[in-house]
This record gives sequence, C-alpha cells and structure tokens, in this order.
Amino acid sequence: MATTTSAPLLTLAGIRKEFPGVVALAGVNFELLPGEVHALVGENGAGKSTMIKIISGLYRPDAGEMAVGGEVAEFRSPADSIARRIKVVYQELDLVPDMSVAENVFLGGYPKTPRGLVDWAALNSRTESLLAELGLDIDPGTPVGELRVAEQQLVEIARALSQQAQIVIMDEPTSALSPGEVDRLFAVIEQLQQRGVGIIYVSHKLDEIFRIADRVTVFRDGQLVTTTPIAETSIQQLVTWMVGRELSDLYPKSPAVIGEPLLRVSNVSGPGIYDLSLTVHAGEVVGIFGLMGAGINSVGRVIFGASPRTAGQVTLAGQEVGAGSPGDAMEKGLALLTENRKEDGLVLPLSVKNNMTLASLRKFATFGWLWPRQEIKESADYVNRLSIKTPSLRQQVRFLSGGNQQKVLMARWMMRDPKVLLLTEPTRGIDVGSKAEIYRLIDEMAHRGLGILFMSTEIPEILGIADRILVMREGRIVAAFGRNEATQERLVAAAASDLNDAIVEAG
Amino acid sequence: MSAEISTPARSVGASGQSSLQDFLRRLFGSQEGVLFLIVAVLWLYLMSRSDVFFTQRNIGVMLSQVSMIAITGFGMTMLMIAREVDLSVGSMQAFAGVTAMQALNESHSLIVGLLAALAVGAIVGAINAGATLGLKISSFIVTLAMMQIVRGLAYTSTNAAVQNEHKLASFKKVFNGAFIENPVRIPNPVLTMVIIFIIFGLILSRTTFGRSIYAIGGNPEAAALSGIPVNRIKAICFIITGMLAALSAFMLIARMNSGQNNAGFGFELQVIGSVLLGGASLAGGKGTLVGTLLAAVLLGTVNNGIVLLGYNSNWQTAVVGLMILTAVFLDTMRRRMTGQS
Amino acid sequence: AQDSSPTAAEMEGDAMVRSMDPSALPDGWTLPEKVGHVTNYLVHEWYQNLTKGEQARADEWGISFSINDANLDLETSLAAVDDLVSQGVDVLNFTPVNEEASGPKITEVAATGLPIICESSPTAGCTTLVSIDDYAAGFKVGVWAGNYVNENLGGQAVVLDVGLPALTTTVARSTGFWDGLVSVLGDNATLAQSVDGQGLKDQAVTVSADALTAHPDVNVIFGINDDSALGGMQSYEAAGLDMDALLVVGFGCEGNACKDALAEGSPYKVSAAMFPEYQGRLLIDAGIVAFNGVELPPHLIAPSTPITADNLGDFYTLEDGAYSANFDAIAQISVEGES
Amino acid sequence: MSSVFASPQENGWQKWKAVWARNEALSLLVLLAGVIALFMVIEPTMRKSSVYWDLLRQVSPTMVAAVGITLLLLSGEFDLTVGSMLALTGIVIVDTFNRTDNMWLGILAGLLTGLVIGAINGTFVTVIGMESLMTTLGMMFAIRGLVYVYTNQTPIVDQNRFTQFTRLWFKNFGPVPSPIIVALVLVALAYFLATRTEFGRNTYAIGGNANAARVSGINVRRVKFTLFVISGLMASVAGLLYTAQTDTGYFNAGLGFELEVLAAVVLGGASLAGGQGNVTSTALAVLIIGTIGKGMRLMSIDTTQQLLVIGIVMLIAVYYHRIRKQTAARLTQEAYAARQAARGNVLA
Ligand SMILES: Nc1ncnc2c1ncn2[C@@H]1O[C@H](COP(=O)(O)OP(=O)(O)OP(=O)(O)O)[C@@H](O)[C@H]1O
Ligand SMILES: Nc1ncnc2c1ncn2[C@@H]1O[C@H](COP(=O)(O)OP(=O)(O)OP(=O)(O)O)[C@@H](O)[C@H]1O
Ligand SMILES: [Mg+2]
Ligand SMILES: [Mg+2]
Repeated sequence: MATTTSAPLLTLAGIRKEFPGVVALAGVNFELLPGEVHALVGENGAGKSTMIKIISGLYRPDAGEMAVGGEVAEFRSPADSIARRIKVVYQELDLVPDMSVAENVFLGGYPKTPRGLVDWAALNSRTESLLAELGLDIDPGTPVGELRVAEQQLVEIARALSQQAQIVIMDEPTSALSPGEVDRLFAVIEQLQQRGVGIIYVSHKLDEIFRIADRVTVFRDGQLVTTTPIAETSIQQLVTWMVGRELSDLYPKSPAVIGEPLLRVSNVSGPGIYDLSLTVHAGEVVGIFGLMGAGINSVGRVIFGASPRTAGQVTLAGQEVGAGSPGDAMEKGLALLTENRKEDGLVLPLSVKNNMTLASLRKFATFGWLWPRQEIKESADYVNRLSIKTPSLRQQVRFLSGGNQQKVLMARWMMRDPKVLLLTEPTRGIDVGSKAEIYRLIDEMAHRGLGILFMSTEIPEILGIADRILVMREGRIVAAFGRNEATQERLVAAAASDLNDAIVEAG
Repeated sequence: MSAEISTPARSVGASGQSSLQDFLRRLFGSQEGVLFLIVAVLWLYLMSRSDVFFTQRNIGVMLSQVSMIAITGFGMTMLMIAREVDLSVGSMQAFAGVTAMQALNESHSLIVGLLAALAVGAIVGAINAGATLGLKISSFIVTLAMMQIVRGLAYTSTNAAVQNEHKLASFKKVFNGAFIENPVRIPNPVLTMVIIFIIFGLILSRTTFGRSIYAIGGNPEAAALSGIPVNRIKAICFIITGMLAALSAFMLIARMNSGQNNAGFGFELQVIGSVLLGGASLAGGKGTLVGTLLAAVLLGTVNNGIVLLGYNSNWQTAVVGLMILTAVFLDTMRRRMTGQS
Repeated sequence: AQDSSPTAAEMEGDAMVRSMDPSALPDGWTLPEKVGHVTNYLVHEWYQNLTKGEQARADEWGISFSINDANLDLETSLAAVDDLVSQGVDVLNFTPVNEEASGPKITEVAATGLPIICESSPTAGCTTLVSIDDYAAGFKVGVWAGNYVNENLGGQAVVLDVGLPALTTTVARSTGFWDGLVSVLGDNATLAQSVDGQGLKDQAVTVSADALTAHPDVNVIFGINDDSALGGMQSYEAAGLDMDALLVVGFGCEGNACKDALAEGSPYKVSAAMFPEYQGRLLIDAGIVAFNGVELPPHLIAPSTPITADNLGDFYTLEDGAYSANFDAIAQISVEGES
Repeated sequence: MSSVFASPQENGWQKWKAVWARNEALSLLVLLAGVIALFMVIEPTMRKSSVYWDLLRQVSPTMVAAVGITLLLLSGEFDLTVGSMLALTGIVIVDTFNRTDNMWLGILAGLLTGLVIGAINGTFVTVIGMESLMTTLGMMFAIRGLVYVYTNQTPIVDQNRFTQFTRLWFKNFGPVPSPIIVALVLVALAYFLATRTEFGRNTYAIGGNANAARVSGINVRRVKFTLFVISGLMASVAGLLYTAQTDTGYFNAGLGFELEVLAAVVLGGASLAGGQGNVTSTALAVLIIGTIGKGMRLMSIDTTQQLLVIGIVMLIAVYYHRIRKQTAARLTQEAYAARQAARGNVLA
C-alpha cells in the first residue's frame, strides 16, 4: 500500500489543454506516489485520456507544469516520457499486429549486439522471462495479432516491465477482460505496486476501483473535482462527484408489460454459436450473459444476418427472417447495435445527423430523393430526447465522446421504429451517467412495446435491466433465470460451470 | 425516471453567429474555400496581365478544356468517396474514342456513336467493379492493370487514328469547341459539364444513393450493417465513372475530329489529381463535386494562363506541380489551425 | 545538317541504294538473313506505314524482318537493341527515342561490326541515316506557303506554330518553315506564338485553342506533323473563325487524314510529304548495301516535296479508300542540295 | 518451446502449405522459374545465357528504385517522384560533368540530388504534415517541369564523353554486368537494414501501426524522413545507372517509371497500406516483369499486346497473392485455435 510520506513520482500543476472549441483540461493538479494505485474517474469526455496523453508526451499542455521524481519534465514526444520510465497502456491497445510478441515488447528499444544490430536471441529470451514473470505461456515469436485481447494487454504490461517503468498508466484496461482475466491483471498490478511502481488507473467500473485503488481522483468537464483516499468514499459519492448531481437510480426498471412473442429464434447455429433457441416478447428485456468469448457477440450478428446462419430459423412477429441479409432483417423490424462502435457502427467522417439517419434514409426520401427538412427535424428531436451532447447536428461524429457516440447509434436504430432491438454490450467504455441514460432508454423502449435482446458481459447491468436472463457458454445457452431468481453468484456459476451440468431449457 | 446530464445539450440547428461570419468560416474552413481563393487570386492576376483572359471566348475555351477532366472527375469523385479508384480512365479516352468513331463511321448516326462510347465505358466500368468486388483485389491495382489492358485494346482495335469518315454535320456541333451556336450561348462542352455537375451534385448531396456513398467510404462495415447494399453501390459508381470517362472521350473525338488511339496519356493523373486536390482522399468518405470542379478549373486556368501570357510551355508541367503543392500545403495548414488533423 | 560532305565512294553507295532491284542482286553479294527495326512509336501512322514499306521490301528480297517498338520509352528502346542483337540480326534498323541518349549504346553495338541503319534522327554509331532533310523540307513548304499567302491571303501571314521542341528534327521543321516563309514574305510574316503540341492531336487541339484566343488574327497554322496541323485546324474551326482566311501547313502526310484534307479542299493546303512507304524501302535497301561492305554517306536523304491537292494524284493512287504510293514518281523527286 | 507454425495438427502436407502460404518470395521464385521455362520453350533466343546477362543489366535501375520505394512503403508512405528523379539526376550529373569537367563531382552531384529531393519530400510529409501521395504527385510534376524549363527539352550531352562513366553501365566483370552488382549490393543493404537493424524493425512497426510506434517512443517522423531520403537516394542511384547507359541528361527519362516501379512493388506482395512486404520479393518481382517484357520483345510481340499481357499477369498475380495471404491467415487461425485448445485459457 501507498506510503504517503515518500516524495511523489509525478506531479502535475495547473495543467491546461484546449482543443478547438473544447477545453479538455482546465488547470489540473495531480500527484502520484510510489507504490500507489491512483484511480482516475469521470464521465466520458471529462479529460482523463487527455491528461494521460500529456503525461505520455503525446500532447503538450497549453499551460501548467509537470514534474517527474521532483524534476521538471517537459515532454516533446513519447520517447521523452519513456526515457523517464513512464509506460502507458492505452484504452485502444497499441500493438503492431503483424509483429511478434517479442518485437512488440521491446518496440522502440530493442536489445542490440555490440555492433548495433538487433540481438534476436536476447530479444526472445528476455521476452520469455518477462512473460514468465507475468505467468503468460506464449511463444515470443507469435504474432501479436493472434493473441486474445487479455493476452495483448499483458504484452503491454510486459512492455512496462521491459522498460522498468516507474510509472504505469492504464486507461480502461479491463473493458475487454473476463473476470478471471481481471483477477490476473490485478495480481500483476499488486506485483508492480510492491516494487514501488506508481499506477494511474482509469476505469468506468467503479467496483474495480474499490478493489485496487488507494486513492481516487474525480474529473468533471476538464476540472479536477477532488482527490481522496478510496477508504473515505463510496460508489454513490463518486458517482455524485462525476455527474455533478445525485444519481438516485442507475437501473430505472419499470414493471414490464409482457406482450405477444415477437422474435423467435429456433435452433440457430452460426460462427461461434450452436443450436440457439430463444423468444423475445413485446415489452420484454431479455438479457444474455456470458463471459468474454462465450459467443454473446455472435448472437446478435447471426440473428441479424451480419454473420452467416448455418442452421435454424428466425421469425419476427410470425414472418421469417432470411439468413445472412441485414437488409431483410431490417425490413422485418430488427435492429442491431454492434459491439464495436468504431469498427462497425459509426461512420466517423460523417455528421451526427447523417450517422443517425443512415439506416432509415428511405423514410426521408421519395424515390431516393431526400427531404432534408424532415431529416433535420427528426435528428434534432433525437438529439434532444437522448440528451446527446453535440455542438450541432453537423458535427462530425468522431469528435463526440464515447457515450454520446453510443447514443447516436441508439438513435440510428430507434429511428427505424424496430420491433425488436438487439443490443450488444451497449455500455462498454461508457461512463456511469451515460449508462444510466442508456438504461433509461432501454426501459422506455420496452415500455413502448419493443422487444429487447440485451447481450452483456457485465452482471450488474444484466441484473439491473433484464426481465429474463439467459446464460451463454461456449456458444450455447446453458441456463435461464427469471428476474427474481437471478443473482450474481448463480450467473457466474452457470457461465463458468462445466458443460456436463444440467442445461436449463432456454426461451 | 429521467436523468439529466450535467451540461444540458445545446439546442441544435440554430447557429449563434451572423451569417457573414458563418459564411467566412465555411469559406476558409474547407478545401473548397482554399481552392476558391487560389482560383480567385489567379483570375485577378491573369485579368490584370492579359486583356484576353476574361473574355467570353477565352473563358469558354478554357472551360471547354476543363470540361473533360471535370466530367470524368465527377465520376471519380463518387468512386473515391466510396473508397475506390479508377486508373483506367486515361486509356478509356483512347479506347472509347476510337470505338465511338468507328461506330459513327459505320452507322452514320450520332446516337449510335455516343451509345457505343457509353457502352464501352459501362462495360469497362463493370469489369473494374467485377474484378475489384468479386475477386476482392484493391481497385488501385485492378485498374492499374486495366489501364494497360484498355490501352492495349485501343491499339489492337485500330493501328492508326480513326478518321472522321461519316462527315456528320451534327457531330461537329455537339461537343466541338467553344462557340457553336446554341440557345444559351454557353459552349456545349461547358453546358454538358454544368448539367452533369448539377445532376451528380444533387445525387451526391440529396439522395439516399449519395448518402450511401459517403457512408460506404466512411465505414463500409457500418454501412452494410445499416442495410446499405455496399457492393451494388460501389459497382454503380464504377460504371458511372466508366461512362463519364467515355462521355469525355466522345467529347474529345468531337474536338479532334478523329479517334486517336494514343489519346489520354496521363489523363488519369490529371483527373485523380483534380479529385484529390478538390478535397477527396484515397481513404474515402469525403470529397465534393464543387471541390473537384474548382480543382479542375484551377489546373485549367494555369495551363490557359501560361499560354496566354506567352510563357514557355515548359512551365506548364512545373506550375501544375507547384499548384498541387500549394493547395496541399494550404489545406494542411488550414486543418492544423482548425484542429482537424 | 551538320554532316560533312560525303566522299565519292560514299556517293556511289548512295546511288547504289537508290537503284537496288530485287530481281538483280549485284554479283558476289549476299543478302542479310534477318533485319530488325527498333521503332520508337509504332502506334503512330508514320511508323505503321514505314514498317509496312520495310516489310514489303523485305518480302520482295526474301529477307526476314521483325519489329520491336519502344513506345517512346528510352530504356525499352535500348533494351530492344540488345534483344535484336541477341536474336542475331544481320542489319539493325533503328529509330531513336532520343538520338543523343542512344549514342553510347549504338556506338557500342556498332563496334561489333553490325550495320546500323538509322531513321529519322542522326545517332552516333549509325552506319547511315535514312531520312528527309527536315530543314530543307520545311523550307520548301515555307516558300510554298509564302506564295500562297501572297496570292490568296493578302500577303500578310500571322503564324501559329504547333511545334515539338523536344526533338531536333521537329525543331528543324519549324525553323525551316519559318525561314522559307520569311524568304518570300519578309517582314509581312509574323510569328504569333509557338506552342508545344507534343506531336499528339489531343495536346495540339488543347494548346492551340488557348493560343488562338490570345491571337485570333492567326491566318497560318504550321504543324510539325499531320496531327499537330490538323489539331490546330480543328481548334481554329471550333473557335468559329473564318475558315476561308486560313492556311494550314502540315508535315509528313503519312496518313489518310492529310490526304483526305488536301483532296477535300479544306484550309489544309500543303504538307511536306515524307513518303513513309518509300523510306521503308530505302531502309531495307541501305541495309543490304551496308551489309555487303559498301561505304555509305552519313546521311542518305529521303525525298520530300510539298504535296498539295494538285500533285497528290502524282504520288498516291486512291483505290477503295486506300492510298498506294507511286514509288517511281517519288524516286524522281530531287534531293539535290539537301544535306 | 513450441512455435505456432508447428502446432500439433499440422501434418507434412499442412506444413508445406504453410511454407507456401507464408513465403511470398518462394512463390515469386517459382513464378520466375516458370516464366523463364515457358519462354525457353517457345522462344529459342531465350535459351542463350547472354540474354539473361542483358536482362540483369537492364532491370538494375528499376530494381534499385523499387527497393527504395519498398522500404518507404513499409512505413506506409508513398513516393511518386522516382520517374522525374531519373530525369533530374541525369540532367544534374551531365550538366555538372560539362561545367566542372570532373566525373566524380558529377556523380556526387547526382547522388546529392536524390538526397535533397528526398529531404524535401520528407520535410513536406513529416514536418509540415502533408499527405505523401498528393505531395509527391505535386513534386513529380514540379521536378519534371523544372527539368523541361532548365533544359528547354534538349538533351544535355556529356561533352567529355567520360568512358569511365559509361563503363558503370557497359562494363562486365566476367559475364556479370556492373549495374546489377550495384543493384544487388543495394538490395542486400536494404535487406539487412530492414531485417537486422532497429531502424528497419521500426519501419515495419510504423507501417503496421503508426500509433503503436509513436507511443513506444519511436520517432516516427525521423524514421519516415530518413526513409524519404533513402528512397530519394535510391532513385538517384537508379538515375545514375540509367544515365551511364546514355551518357546524356534526357529530360523525358523515366516517364511513367513510377507506375512501372509500383507494379513491381505490388507484384512483390507489398501492401499499399504499409507494414507488409520485403525487398527480396520486390527484387524478384522486378526480374519477373523484366523477363516477361524481354521474352515478349524477343518474340516480337506488339507493344500493344505486351500491355495487355502485363495487365493480365498483374491481375492474376495480385489475385494469387490474395489467396495466398488468405490461406496464411486461415492457417494461423487454425494453429491458434489448436494452441488454445491444447493449452486451455491461459488466464482463467
Ligand atoms: N484530438 C482531439 N481533438 C479535439 N478534441 C479532442 C481531442 N481529444 C480529445 N478531445 C476532446 O477533449 C475532451 C476530453 O477528452 P478525453 O478523451 O480526455 O476524455 P476521457 O475522459 O478520456 O473520456 P472517455 O471516458 O470517453 O475515454 C472531450 O470533449 C474530447 O471530445
Ligand atoms: N466469423 C467467425 N468465424 C469463425 N469463428 C468465429 C467467428 N466469429 C466468432 N467466432 C468464434 O466464436 C466464438 C464466440 O465469438 P464472439 O465474438 O461472439 O465472443 P465474445 O463473447 O464476444 O468474445 P470476445 O470477447 O472474444 O469478443 C469465439 O471463439 C470466436 O473465435
Ligand atoms: Mg478516454
Ligand atoms: Mg467478441
């Protein structure tokens, strides 16, 4: 645990950073002590990543000073920051997929032979021992692109070890990890801590913060709200600081009015899923819980036709939905919010409005001719209804924060008036305030009679909003619980238990 | 319950600034603005240096020449917004041209000749589309190969220029040069360019098809998952580009009064250069017809100005290069200052 | 034009080339088995017709003849020379993409004793050059044009020169034309502008359109080849200028376009005819002579004359839309005093 | 330690398949052999060894330039100026010959030209942040235009006729032509640079994921700048060889050369997006294209049909590369799955 008496490893004083039109950081003071895990929390766009990028030398502050180990530090590039033994594990992992694990671990500073050439033998053997230290059994020659996200994350941490980093910064490291992997990561963090490494830990998962952090700093709108020892605060308190008001109910669940069955999935198989059967009724929120890699992402894709369906039948309100055709699925009244916002959701160079209306262009057109008035009106309507923070409808969606981007995607599908909405991890990487917003939207839609299939790897939200919970493991539904029977323990047990256990009839 | 967000969403749609400010911001905030500025400065300079420059005749001649690059460029813009490219348009100037002239000689019908050109354009466009989308090879490479193949076909189909043997009076009138009489007193090539500009400009900005093109270029996966038929739309863009290139080939043979199998060398670079200069990018998702038009006019003005001022035509190539560098430089600076990079 | 005057022996070789007859090979002579020609731009009509003439003549002799084309690329051109040497040609016909840059290579190959008959431009190492005298031919059409201007256009010439500055031969054409014109008109000839049409019709149309807006008073257009002249004429017509007040002077008259234009009575009144088919014959014959060790002058001048609607029929016979060259008439053209 | 390449399910056949799929140079080598064999059958002249020495001489400028471009392309940047550089270098070299009557100064000036143009390109792209494709397109026209203006489209002839200079092209060491020696030395250096030095690995990293490279402390700008200089330098060496053959500064030298080089790079399997490719494959691709061209010329196939053939060959080759890469990716995935299955979840 942190020894509060020792001199700080890192000090920021009055750090300010502006982007055109945005004050990302408005004069922030921050301190990191040796051996401490210092959590950083705040809403999307609060400025957490910006601060990290300043510490790493990617951005230069407009004002303010930074000191590392008591010495003033002015970083002109990441190389300067690395030279001061600072290592950042970014939100979006930064590895070269085609290069080997060993090369990635030592990227930017290879071991060299006396003649200055790359020393491949040393590279591999040193990587191997670093990986062993982290309990990771992989061949240093494996291309990183072949590793699981969790393994990639550990490769990043191996990099920190290789650089003998004194300060390690992790930006939302657990957003793609399974509980087991999270435990593993935390063990590594503790190891680092014991060596006196200072760790800045950014996360939207507040429960994690209470597990590992010593102190927590809260950001709001580029301002530092407070820094406090974790022991002296509570989740409720943190949330209040973050969103600037009391968030009384994260999961606004109104009593479900279950109607007709809408979506019927019978014995469907496809890449990653086997023999899937389930039913979603009007007004019902059906949750599917599974650990990472259990196949929950494939569910939405296969039902929607974005991935091939090799067997089985999908009907919506009695009409058969063709396999492998998103167009047909949309036609019949399905909508799919995919797992990866940036990869297959947002069209980054397009405006907020054009992103929103992308799936319902026909609605605003006669014979392909668009009527912009109506389009603008309806988009503006959604911006206001979903409280999307954007300076204008014309703003490129890439400049929005994650939560707001997610809401734009929600609007895209709501605009179509679908009968059933398939949501895949809609709150990944999203701050608690926005999460509450999204839960509220889901609840509202269900209330209006939509059927919702909600896939998530996070138990609390599944428990919070689903009327019925299915558990998935290795591509199969292995358990089903009513809202009242489900508990965290039962879900985990079902998700992790052996295949031989009783398979509860699903749907 | 309804949760409020700490900073309430600003009301959207309404702009707080005065319209002049807004106008200026938009003018300088875009590649089109930068180009407009360069063209304006260049025109003012040329007007001060030459009495002939700003005459109806000269502007007509200059724009007539620009029209072929621009018309092909309009197709290319759509294609490049959709994240594809077509390098075969230069060879198309030769192949569609000689084919059309042969068809004219055979049929003595203007329509048949034009249709022959457009058919060649459509077919080559369709082959480009088929190879790119079907075999999943980058269109840069497919059309680089097609550039050779189509040029080879042009040479193979005739071993010399195809002369005008049909002597159709109407042929001379359609796209020939500047001042053939028509009711609007705008040269036919320019008129054609304007019409195509308007049609495709509207298609790009005002139709679901146009919107889909931008979406596909911006994120093909997202577009597909939003129910947009990605391949079909890309294929249509390839075919449109092929047909517009063929139309300019037809305009070229009308200007030359013969189908030259060696026509259009380097034409693809001029077209793609104009499109890129107009603000599109090989990465897709952006670009406008206005930008392409302005860029084509800029390059046309440079060429015209050099000849008008009697400079050594050796300067033409150099000045085109310097203009491209200047425009890219200014655009880079603009983006840096507005934080768009 | 820089050649030193040929020796008597060389003149004898010259005469021999011009009088070769496939039915009567001189005693003791042997025929080369293979002749190859590296052309620079085969898709051009000039080379189409030139090589046709070569092929026809080679067939008459019973020699195998092959063509390699550089398509205007210097590297390809020089590589093609190697290729023909590898194939064991007995005579190499060569049209340089650029004569200066081809010098070292040709000199190298010539050192092996291979006869090299160059076409179009003088290149170091060539056994001889078969080509017209570009300057003299230009001068002749210049004089013709001067007289035409005096008789039909009021004695004042304002000239647009659609040139090709990249080649020495085409520059000589422009200079020859201008000097010939001035020799008749004196100060009454003015050069409005020289533009670079690159010898290509699409380029010629473009640059002359610009030039004609700057100089709408142009009444004489000279082009260094048919495409340049026709391109210039095309722009003039498109600009809506008076076609009756225009004289177009071309060069080469290698293809149908020129002949048709002359025959039609368009403003295209005269061209410096170069008779590619006949030059093709000369190339083959010069190769045979050189192969048998006879000395040749550095420049074997091919005939050229101003060709007009009036004398077109003397040199070419039109049959079924195709023109065939009358070699006898062409051979009669004097090359006296040209170098 | 087990390698992914040898996961348990791979039998002998699978192993060969993996070797085939993962090794583009191998395919290119086979293709080269195939092309040569084919031409030997149909064209007797192709059975002479002298043809191949000629070939090696002729392809050397292209090989040098293409290898330079490959290095640059590995980092994800483009250089379209190679063609114009060929002309510019020639002009500078011969002009310096004539002005100084000193061969070495001319050669030095030529190489310096590559250095300077490379540095200008590099400055535009890395310091100002301009997009490389557009920038070098502009530079391509600008350089060619300046060459036209300076020479007024007249070739500059070496008045000293430095025979020592032309020997750089014409001299043979035994049967081996000197330009190919220059080219192969440079290919070897480039290979060494790309695979053995940190700089080379950084280049791959930048092309593979520029962001990762940057945050790893690699000075992306400096690496790219250096690569532009290297590519400029290689282009000027190509220009040097080219000029040694002609002893003339020719303003139209290298027209369309950039596309020729690009075709070779693409045929060699390099990715236009960066991060993938290698210099040996590019060198092989240059040989393949050269052989096909040579064979067709020897058969006196029309240039027009040569264009057709080259176009079709390129399409097929690229399609083939795609299939091969896909197979490689699939094998990797299979191997990964097998490894996962054999080992269980490492982290759970
Ligand atoms: N390069 C940039 N250009 C313009 N604006 C930017 C840039 N980077 C960040 N911003 C803006 O600065 C603000 C702070 O962003 P930052 O990424 O630091 O937020 P964050 O706290 O990390 O959010 P999240 O939890 O979503 O990761 C946001 O409004 C963001 O839109
Ligand atoms: N297109 C596909 N082809 C083959 N296998 C696939 C495909 N898509 C997914 N899979 C496999 O199906 C399984 C479940 O994939 P899915 O992406 O749905 O899981 P997940 O729960 O989202 O886990 P992750 O965290 O790894 O993304 C994985 O083993 C994956 O490798
Ligand atoms: Mg962040
Ligand atoms: Mg997944």
